[in-house]
Amino acid sequence: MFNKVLIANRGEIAVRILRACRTLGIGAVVAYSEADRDSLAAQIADEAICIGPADARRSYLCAPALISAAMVTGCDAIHPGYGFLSEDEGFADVVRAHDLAFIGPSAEVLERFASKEATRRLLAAHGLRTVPGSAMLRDEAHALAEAERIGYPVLIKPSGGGGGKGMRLVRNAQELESTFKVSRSEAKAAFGDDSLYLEKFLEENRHIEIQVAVDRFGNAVHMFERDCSVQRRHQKIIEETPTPALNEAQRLDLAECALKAVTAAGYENLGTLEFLVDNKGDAYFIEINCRIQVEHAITEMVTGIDMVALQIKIAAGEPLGIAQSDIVATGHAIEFRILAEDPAKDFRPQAGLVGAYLTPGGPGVRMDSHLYPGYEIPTYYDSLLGKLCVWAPDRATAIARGDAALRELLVDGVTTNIELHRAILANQVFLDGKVTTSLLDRVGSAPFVAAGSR
Amino acid sequence: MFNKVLIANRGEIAVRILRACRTLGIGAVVAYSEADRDSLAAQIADEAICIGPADARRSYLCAPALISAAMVTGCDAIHPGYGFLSEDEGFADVVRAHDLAFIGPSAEVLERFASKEATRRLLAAHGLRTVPGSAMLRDEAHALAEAERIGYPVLIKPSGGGGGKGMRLVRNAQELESTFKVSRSEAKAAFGDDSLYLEKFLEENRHIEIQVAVDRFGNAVHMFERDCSVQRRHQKIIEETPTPALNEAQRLDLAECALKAVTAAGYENLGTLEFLVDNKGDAYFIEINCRIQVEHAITEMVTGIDMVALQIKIAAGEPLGIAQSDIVATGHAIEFRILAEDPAKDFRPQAGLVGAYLTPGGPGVRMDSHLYPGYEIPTYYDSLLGKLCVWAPDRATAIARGDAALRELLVDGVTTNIELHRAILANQVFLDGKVTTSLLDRVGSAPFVAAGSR
Amino acid sequence: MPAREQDAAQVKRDHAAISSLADELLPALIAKLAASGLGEIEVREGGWKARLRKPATVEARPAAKPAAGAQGSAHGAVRGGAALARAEERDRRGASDEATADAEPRIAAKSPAVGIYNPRKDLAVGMKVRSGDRIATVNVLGVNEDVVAPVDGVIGSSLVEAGEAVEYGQELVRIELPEPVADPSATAPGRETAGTAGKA
Amino acid sequence: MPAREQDAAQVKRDHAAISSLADELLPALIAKLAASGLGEIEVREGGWKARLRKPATVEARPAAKPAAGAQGSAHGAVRGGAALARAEERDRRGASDEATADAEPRIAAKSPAVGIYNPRKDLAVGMKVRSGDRIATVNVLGVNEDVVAPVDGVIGSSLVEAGEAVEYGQELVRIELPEPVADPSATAPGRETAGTAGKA
Repeated sequence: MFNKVLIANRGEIAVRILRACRTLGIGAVVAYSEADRDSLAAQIADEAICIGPADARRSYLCAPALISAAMVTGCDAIHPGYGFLSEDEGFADVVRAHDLAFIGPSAEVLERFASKEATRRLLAAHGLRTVPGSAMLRDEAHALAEAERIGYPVLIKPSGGGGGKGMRLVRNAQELESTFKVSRSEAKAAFGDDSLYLEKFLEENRHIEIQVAVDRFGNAVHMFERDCSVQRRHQKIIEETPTPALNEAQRLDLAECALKAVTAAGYENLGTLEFLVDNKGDAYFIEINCRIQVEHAITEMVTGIDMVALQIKIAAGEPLGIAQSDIVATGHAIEFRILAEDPAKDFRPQAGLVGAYLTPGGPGVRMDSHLYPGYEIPTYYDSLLGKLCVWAPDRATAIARGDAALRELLVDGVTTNIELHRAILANQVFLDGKVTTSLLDRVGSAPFVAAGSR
Repeated sequence: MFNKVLIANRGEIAVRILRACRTLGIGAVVAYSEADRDSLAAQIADEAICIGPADARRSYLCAPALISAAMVTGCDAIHPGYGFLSEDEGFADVVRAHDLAFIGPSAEVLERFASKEATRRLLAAHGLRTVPGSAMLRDEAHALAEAERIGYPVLIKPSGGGGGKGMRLVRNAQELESTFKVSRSEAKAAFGDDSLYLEKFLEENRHIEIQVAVDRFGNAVHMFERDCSVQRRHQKIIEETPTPALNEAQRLDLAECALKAVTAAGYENLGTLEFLVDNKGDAYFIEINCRIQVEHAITEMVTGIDMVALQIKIAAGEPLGIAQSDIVATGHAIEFRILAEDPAKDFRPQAGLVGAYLTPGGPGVRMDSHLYPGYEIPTYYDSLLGKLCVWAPDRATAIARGDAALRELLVDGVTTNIELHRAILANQVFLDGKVTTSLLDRVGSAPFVAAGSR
Repeated sequence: MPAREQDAAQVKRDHAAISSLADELLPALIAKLAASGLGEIEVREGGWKARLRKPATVEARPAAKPAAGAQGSAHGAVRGGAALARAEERDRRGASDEATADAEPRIAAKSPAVGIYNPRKDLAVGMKVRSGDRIATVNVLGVNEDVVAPVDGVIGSSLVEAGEAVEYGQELVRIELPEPVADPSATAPGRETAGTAGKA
Repeated sequence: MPAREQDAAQVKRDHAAISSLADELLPALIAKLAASGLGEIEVREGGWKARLRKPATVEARPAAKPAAGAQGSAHGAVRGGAALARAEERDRRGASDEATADAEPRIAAKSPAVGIYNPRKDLAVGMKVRSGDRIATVNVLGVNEDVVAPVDGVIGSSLVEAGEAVEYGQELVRIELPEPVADPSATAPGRETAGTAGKA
């Protein structure tokens, strides 16, 4: 096991990794930018080190700063969290070159799964159904020809993007023509890579993902699925497990196929395979996330497995220590992403000084957050304030418990989406378990906001 | 199911009952004394009503005030929580006389189990081993004769007391003579009843209790045991489940015997049978608690059952809805009672204005509390500030997680026993699972306090 | 970590710190907050802190729930800290008074229990009462508990209707102090309750 | 529930409230806190609040962790609120200064990166430097990043040893401003570091 881990991230996940290290009895150093000097992780850590200015490119995205911080504090491993450098094979490689462990897949594994398009081909070869898509697009003419072959509507997707970033929907050739160049230059600016591909757009789909864990010895398990269909502009806002969209046989079949394919393709460490599931229950693989995910907590609630601790153990070269038959998912869990954004004003990100702050308690309630009263939310990073997760023996009780917990959650000083969550919970489509990924964008948030302010 | 419940209690349990009502979708009214006007329960409730002055005898112990409050707010049930009137058969009776439901056993059941001495005889008749004890003591001569028969050391116990209150240990006839009168007048003053009895004092015992639930239709289940051996002057401070003192067969045997006996004796609603277990693993029944207990949360963590919701359902006349075979205890849970008392100053109760207050999060962590920043702790009631509970797949991980959570828990402005908990967690006797009920009193808290301030 | 006892020297230092705080820091603090548009500013001098805070949106809300059965807004005291919320509660009550009463302390007969309010049949605005006079009862499960006038004075406006549910300590009937000057137009400031305004 | 925009009338009311707060309430508040032995008092006037708080036991602790590898005490900013904790941090730094520097702004060359500190071989207390002069480097994975003097001045005491690990933004070497008066005894207030005190 490691001696000491550098936590190369911020916000709630930095606190989460710190908790995992403490439970494992290993040291931890929180690396923070100047804007995060007063962050909860930096405050409660035994050790914390300032790695650079607020600008992430010079702090959380700066490999030399992070590696130097790990070395001067005597760390032997770096946990990258999610986002930032968590899936960067170059970073993983240079970490290893400095005799440090990267807590995640090896550089080779990250490289193999770095291109979405190549990953789709690789996993298709191992038996997963994929969304009909194009090769990398050479030019506009090629794009038009490929779109014709696949059939509209199609999504233009940057190869370097992730989490829905930079995607554009086009419904016909005219839209494709007017969008292609913009998409290319946006991709270049956002990801430093202007490669684009097309993917058939499955309307009324659900987003379902399978959690897997694979150790160095080839032991591999899945931890069932998460349904992340409640999205706004391809950003997840509510996740739940199990999915209400599939029956028991479909769920297990999807999980087993995903695990088999990804293991055969040589994956290692924690990973998540994302699928779009159509209204017939057919699942199309879309991408893999080679890191811990925001929504890992609901899987922890139903399985009882500390996934961050497991990830650290795998990276330290330990065997999984659990077999598939040991993993039982019990009950139903829902995560609500608490975001500093104003649903009434087009979800504009909000800043502010946190005033009164009080988290809910009671059975089956978990709040992972980096907030505290008096905390000033920096404007440099994302709008995630925390994750309220609830568990109950069944979905209806989980929803009731979630609503009760959301009512208790108090975050003064900054506008949040707490009331939007309550409105979604009260919506019949959600209660029926029939939310699709486009629902919020199609309906707009206005009805929910209006309902929420009742 | 009920329409609206009056919460006739305060502190963390009032908040807990409110959460259960919300999850069940039923209304709730928090009844509060003048001293609790700013309490969390009164603040976050949809409805709250002042029932009397700070003095509990004129508020939380005042049956007419509570019943009147229930009636004027349109409640159809009263939840008494723990302590106060929760096991008072007279209160249960008058509640029913006003066409309200008492959330707990019926007045008849409470009356049958009201006398500890009679309960011991009743359950002994149904097969439970009991601690050798006396009949009700007529006078000092009778006490001396009975003590001689049972064998010293003996405990003098008031029949009306509970939770260890008013008990005295005497090791020989001289001590008994010098203590008898005092005990009698203390019992009279504290419980309005000067009946005393003797019980053999089992040295180096463990305190283990069995949780049961029985509905009106005779359906009965147990929810395994809790080990409450970490005590100070007969007050529990740490509880855990499962007990490290018994093996699987012993645990199940005790739970099944307890359930069988108490069901045969006509018990109904939630209840807890308390046992002393000697170093041979033999369990002696000592008393039954006819109410929800402070430490119910750890049973909730291992079984996934919302016990307060279950209690409300049973009182509403619904069937249990779960069979014994549905109840599986998974993993290990520990509760730490966070108390406003100073371990370095003979555990003197502490008052104060809560300053910074921040609760831990992450997997398997639950904090039930009525604190908030700016809350002024009233001096009229008990010193319980909250309950930090942790769950993990195994005891060692639960201990590590508990320590990490205790480190994160921040309660400024009032002296607490948080560091004492950490010191106990680090103690080898606790790590070995060998704490007996007398350990803290015998060793004294000084070594723990000293260790805690390292 | 027992809190250290405050010794005499510490008290002296505290006093000195307070003086310097008042003279030097507070004016600057106030000027800064007025200019900044911020909600709260805090400055510090030798371990002391002074904080100035603007009203938050929660200001107007009651800290405690209204009586029996009414809906209140959540988190009142939790948002502001209990002591603060109590001050807000006082203000809120003050604001609902008639303008003429602003300078005077508010006096009211309060409920001795949770129950149903029943005023004396002859209770009327302007009626003279002595401290301890029974002016109403609260029915608690069939038992009438007396509502008494807390001071000598004149019955003012009723704050609840006959037959309404009231909670313990709830203000029921205002008691006006007798006017020092015998100006007839000033004797009964509260007129909204029907009844014969007897002359004090 | 969008925050309401502050209009001109509101600003005016705020200013009036502040004036009244300063004149009437704060002196009373201060007197009360000094007499009471309480940790914190807050009073309120027309929606504004003034709060006076005594030092808590956490006061002396640093808000942020010391550099690389050192143990800090938990919850600094969390206890006091971040803005407050920053003020405490500044005070803490100030308190470690020499008494002579109290009235002056503190100036230091800071670390441009996380790494190992290496001063220039010829760096010595009293050495004259110009803004932008390289006075040391921080070695980041083999790459030396320059530590430059932020102002024209004179090298003061070193705050870290050669070869020590430093974090981003850490103060490394104090820079004293040239004395306006040529009093030789006052040029180099920091003498604890070995080296030849060159004359400014």
